[in-house]
Amino acid sequence: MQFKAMILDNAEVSPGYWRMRMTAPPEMTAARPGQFVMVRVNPSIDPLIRRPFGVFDTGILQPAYTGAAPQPYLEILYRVVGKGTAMLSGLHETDLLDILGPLGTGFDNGPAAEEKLIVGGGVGLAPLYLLAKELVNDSPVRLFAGGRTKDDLLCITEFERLGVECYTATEDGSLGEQGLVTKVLESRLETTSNKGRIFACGPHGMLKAVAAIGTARHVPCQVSLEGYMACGMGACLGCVCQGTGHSAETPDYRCVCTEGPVFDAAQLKWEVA
Amino acid sequence: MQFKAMILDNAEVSPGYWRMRMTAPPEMTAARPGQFVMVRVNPSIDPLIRRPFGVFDTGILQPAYTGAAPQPYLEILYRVVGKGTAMLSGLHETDLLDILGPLGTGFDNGPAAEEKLIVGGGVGLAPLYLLAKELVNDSPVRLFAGGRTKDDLLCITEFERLGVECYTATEDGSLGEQGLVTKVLESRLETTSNKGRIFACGPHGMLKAVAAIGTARHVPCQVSLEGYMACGMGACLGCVCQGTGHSAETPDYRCVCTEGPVFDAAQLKWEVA
Amino acid sequence: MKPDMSVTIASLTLRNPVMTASGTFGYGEEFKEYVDLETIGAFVTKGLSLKPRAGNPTPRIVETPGGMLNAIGLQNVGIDAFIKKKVPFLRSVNTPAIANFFGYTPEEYAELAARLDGIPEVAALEVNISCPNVKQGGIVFGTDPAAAASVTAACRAATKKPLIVKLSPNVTDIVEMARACEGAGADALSVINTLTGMAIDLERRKPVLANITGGLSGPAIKPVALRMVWQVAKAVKVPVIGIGGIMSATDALEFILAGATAVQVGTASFVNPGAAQEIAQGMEQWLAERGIADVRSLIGALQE
Amino acid sequence: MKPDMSVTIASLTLRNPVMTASGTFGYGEEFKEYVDLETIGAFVTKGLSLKPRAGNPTPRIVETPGGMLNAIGLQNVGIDAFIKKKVPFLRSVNTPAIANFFGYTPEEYAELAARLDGIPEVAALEVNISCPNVKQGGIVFGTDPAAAASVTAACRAATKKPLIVKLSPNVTDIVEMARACEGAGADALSVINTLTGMAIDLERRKPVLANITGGLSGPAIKPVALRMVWQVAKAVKVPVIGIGGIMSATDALEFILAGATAVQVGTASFVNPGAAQEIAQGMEQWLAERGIADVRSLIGALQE
Ligand SMILES: Cc1cc2nc3c(=O)[nH]c(=O)nc-3n(C[C@H](O)[C@H](O)[C@H](O)COP(=O)(O)OP(=O)(O)OC[C@H]3O[C@@H](n4cnc5c(N)ncnc54)[C@H](O)[C@@H]3O)c2cc1C
Ligand SMILES: Cc1cc2nc3c(=O)[nH]c(=O)nc-3n(C[C@H](O)[C@H](O)[C@H](O)COP(=O)(O)OP(=O)(O)OC[C@H]3O[C@@H](n4cnc5c(N)ncnc54)[C@H](O)[C@@H]3O)c2cc1C
Ligand SMILES: Cc1cc2nc3c(=O)[nH]c(=O)nc-3n(C[C@H](O)[C@H](O)[C@H](O)COP(=O)(O)O)c2cc1C
Ligand SMILES: Cc1cc2nc3c(=O)[nH]c(=O)nc-3n(C[C@H](O)[C@H](O)[C@H](O)COP(=O)(O)O)c2cc1C
Ligand code: FES
Ligand code: FES
Repeated sequence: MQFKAMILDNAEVSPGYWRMRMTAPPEMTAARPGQFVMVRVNPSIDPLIRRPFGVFDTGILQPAYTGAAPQPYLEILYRVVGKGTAMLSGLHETDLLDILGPLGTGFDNGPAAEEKLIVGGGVGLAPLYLLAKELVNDSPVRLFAGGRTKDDLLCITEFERLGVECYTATEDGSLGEQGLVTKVLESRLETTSNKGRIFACGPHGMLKAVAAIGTARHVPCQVSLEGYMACGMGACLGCVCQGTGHSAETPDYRCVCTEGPVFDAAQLKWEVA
Repeated sequence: MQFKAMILDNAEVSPGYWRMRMTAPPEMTAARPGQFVMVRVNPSIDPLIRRPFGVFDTGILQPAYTGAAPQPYLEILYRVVGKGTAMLSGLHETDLLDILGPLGTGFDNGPAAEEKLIVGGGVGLAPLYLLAKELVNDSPVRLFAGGRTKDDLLCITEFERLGVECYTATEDGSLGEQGLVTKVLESRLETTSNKGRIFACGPHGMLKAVAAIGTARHVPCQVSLEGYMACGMGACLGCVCQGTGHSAETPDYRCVCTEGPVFDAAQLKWEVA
Repeated sequence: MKPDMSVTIASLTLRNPVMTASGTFGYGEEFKEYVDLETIGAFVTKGLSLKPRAGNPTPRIVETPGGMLNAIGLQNVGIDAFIKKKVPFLRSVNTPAIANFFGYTPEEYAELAARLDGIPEVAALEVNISCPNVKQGGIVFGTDPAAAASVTAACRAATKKPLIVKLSPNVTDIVEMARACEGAGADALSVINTLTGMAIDLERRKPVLANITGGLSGPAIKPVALRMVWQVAKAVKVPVIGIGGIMSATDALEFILAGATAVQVGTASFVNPGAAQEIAQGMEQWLAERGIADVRSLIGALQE
Repeated sequence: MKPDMSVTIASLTLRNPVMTASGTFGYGEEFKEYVDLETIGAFVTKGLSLKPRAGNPTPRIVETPGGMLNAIGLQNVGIDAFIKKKVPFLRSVNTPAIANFFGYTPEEYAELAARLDGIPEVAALEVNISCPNVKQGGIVFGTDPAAAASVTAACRAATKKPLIVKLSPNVTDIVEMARACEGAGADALSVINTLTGMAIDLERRKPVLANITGGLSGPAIKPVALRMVWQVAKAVKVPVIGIGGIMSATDALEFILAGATAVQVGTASFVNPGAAQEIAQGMEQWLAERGIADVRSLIGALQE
């Protein structure tokens, strides 16, 4: 689906991290957790290529007292890392954006009443909030949020409000456990004798470590990957990652945009960077 | 001079024509009528090249009662014709622009108490307002404003407030005389037996006709030219026009940006388009 | 009055001059939500090879000022899977599908041409000659007139379908390349493929693309493409298909004025997936507004 | 710690690697309000010819996506007026001035080189070979290795000053051109001049530029320039000066990593007249922040 979204709100939620709410067609509220949108930052040719962002949240605004119609909305949570995200952060209420989505596959929630372990690194939390919102309906959910410093731990309050139990870790020890969040995840798995199902999004190194934990402990594990995307619909072949069986002779490239971004960690080749 | 200007006001004054006021350093108020500025429409590479605009007005805002410091300002009057001007028209109060100027030569006012004949076609009026403001101090000033329709006659009220006597002509007869403004100019010169001094800015065809009138009637005539400008400072040689003596063997190209944009009409070669 | 938008490339008549460019529109099906294929003239498949190809390691794409570099490495499903998995879709669409393909020897090219010739759903063949010739020390077919002619001739002998040769812009003299391919039997020429470029990640001190260099496409290359189309169209008799940075109906019409009979829309489909359809409709509207009855009257109508 | 930013081009030592590109900085004086010339490494004059040249009719310039086309037609004051009117300014500045020049026969090139050799204020010579050879049916010197070598050799014989040859990117094999010029005695190579392109005014059905085609410059060409600098720097021993779309210190440093010893800033000076100075200062700051002592350690430091 392609649509013009009007920005309703665009605010810095932590230094360098922004949360943007915009109008969306009703279909957007059916987006699966893990899906993403491709945003055309502005109508000029700079930047030219769309930028992909996970669906952070969707919903329907019910304006009280005003009599206005209910307004479906889409939210993204983004980090300013370069030109496109810097321009996004400069946009105001009522500005328009051109959006494609929801795109890609979503997470597979797994059975009810199972312990759900959500692992997010920095802005990797973005697609995990909508997931948590769904999972809390039928399962106990735990969030393992990691970052370099406390500024990289985002929207913990929002997760807590859902009833998610939150564990935090920072590399500099400025919030939560000092060290990597994977350590915290492992100690939880230790306590529960490897119960549950892992859902992870974050830097590649973190995903690799999480996938290794999943394999070692036989815990089913899904990861949401990134890839450099030009089209978001399986046409440019820019975003591919390697499946388990990949080799030069027997290529097994997967499109992150259409076969992912969510993959079963066991089906990916993790040796590569 | 290069400076960052903050937009104070940006409003459509007639369909497709906009007037923008922005902050400027105090030096800007010394700009000569006829000089221009090069505007970087935005910091991206689209559009890449600066856009030239005449100085419409300058002044100093004296905030009443607030105790704020006096604020020098610059005004431009522009027509939306393409990408750059469309983007300009989308800018808001408090947005910033990168400006070079004042650039180029200004008009030569001529002696006091002489009849001044200002001829403007459409947005060609832009650099003539500041001129009229100066000229009314010591001379009787008449404005001959032409356009295709009444929408192309700009800021006539402003000129009248200066005490300028305004003559208007439109090709479709929707305001003032029907036909070309040069006809109105000629009948004035007829009445006064070719007294005065002409200052003109507008489409090339109009300038050519005005220059011919000046030559035929021995009335001194200055014109403000356009040229495709990349640098505005005599370096790219993109903006040149041909001087009277120009030929392939004896080139006589003049830089519109540094030797103009105001030229004595008698020193230009008018045969070319 | 509805303008007549149809144009002819050899024996192929298109309802309008707008095609999608190889490698930017998948195998046609990927964009069906955004483009009604029956609103465009034709679509071109991702480049096909005899064997499936893995393509290059990632990163394969990076944005550059006003454009993008790609080094996909011609990843494709191979001719067998194409026939099995993609051709059924082509059959379902009432729009000509053009198969883009490449090889590493003239023989490979000929074999592919022969196999594609046998597929009724393939309306025409587009030969990508921007590939290294493995038999001749890797020199790219598309930068040597004799090599380009030999590939063209080999394909010509193997197919009766319209044969389009797609030229590389990375040459001193595009006209010489065009004439060589025309002389060897090309029915039409696609001008241009991507310009070779490079991007560097300063902090990591590494090329951004795993392949080091890649092909530059998008609006940035439009002036070069327009110039080459103009040069080639003046020099050859066969129709020219204009490609390079076309983002709008205006861009497309400029290529037509420069001498192109049809155009291909590439990178624009990434920026705006409905681009090809919007361009086709925009062109028709532009003609209608000006009372121009026939798009063919604009081909090469540039007044110099 | 202040990084050492100096680099050497033949016998010429520059305080830093940033020069301005020919045709985009006048004769140096035009930008004095915006650039303190003593903050940059060198500046290059507008291309000079024996006789003054009128240049092309207008329009001579048009913006394109991420770039611009120019067809100034090498308008310049000629060598005599240069000596009389421009050289006095060069004398007043403590920054090397490099004279860019061109001719229409190797003999004309040699004569100009000899005259420039006699001007003490000219620190080095940059030969623009992107000109038609009037003696050989207008084939451009810069697209034929033998012609390029002959011009280079003719200039070499006429001057002892550092001789820089500026290469055209409109070739199949830039390395072949670079080797030809190096072999004929060039002390350094400037890479690249503009790519030939074209723009069309759809409504008027005419080329925008009076000259029909023009040279494409600006950010749009950066990926092509970077690729060519990388190719040339690996193939030759003489220093390479990187040119093409440099807008920022980051861009400039990317060219250095690709193998350039110095860079030239062209179109950027139009967009931002202080660009050259800001780029020189930005590069120094970048090195300082990373504790890199010497810019020369970055030349060709790309890890492939
Ligand atoms: C499926 C997916 C979901 C994502 N979700 C989020 C999210 O919810 N929040 C968030 O902050 N970030 C997310 N990202 C990353 C985000 O897309 C990039 O940070 C953003 O595109 C950077 O744009 P820029 O112009 O600011 O940076 P640039 O200066 O253009 O580049 C900086 C870096 O960003 C990455 N990048 C740039 N363009 C793209 C592109 N088209 N595709 C992929 N990566 C690119 C590259 O690694 C590049 O080196 C996601 C990426 C993917 C692939
Ligand atoms: C000295 C001078 C003073 C001017 N003063 C005014 C003024 O006060 N008000 C006003 O409305 N217009 C003025 N113009 C014209 C104005 O510069 C153009 O209308 C504007 O640049 C168009 O930009 P665009 O991006 O909207 O149009 P584009 O879509 O880029 O182009 C439309 C047309 O505008 C002209 N143009 C575009 N860029 C330039 C450029 N860099 N230099 C010159 N012409 C260009 C070309 O003719 C082009 O065909 C002046 C021009 C000059 C040379
Ligand atoms: C991601 C990508 C993949 C491409 N793959 C092919 C291909 O397989 N075969 C081919 O002939 N051209 C290929 N091209 C080149 C395009 O078909 C087209 O010639 C080029 O992109 C210029 O057009 P544009 O500027 O409109 O994109 C590819 C281009 C891109 C961007
Ligand atoms: C308006 C203009 C005039 C130029 N004139 C010359 C010239 O006289 N001699 C020359 O060798 N190069 C000339 N060039 C080319 C530039 O020096 C430079 O090689 C080219 O613009 C690429 O760099 P850029 O992208 O930074 O502009 C000119 C470029 C422009 C834009
Ligand atoms: S982003 Fe184009 S194929 Fe995935
Ligand atoms: S605008 Fe560059 S010389 Fe006049």
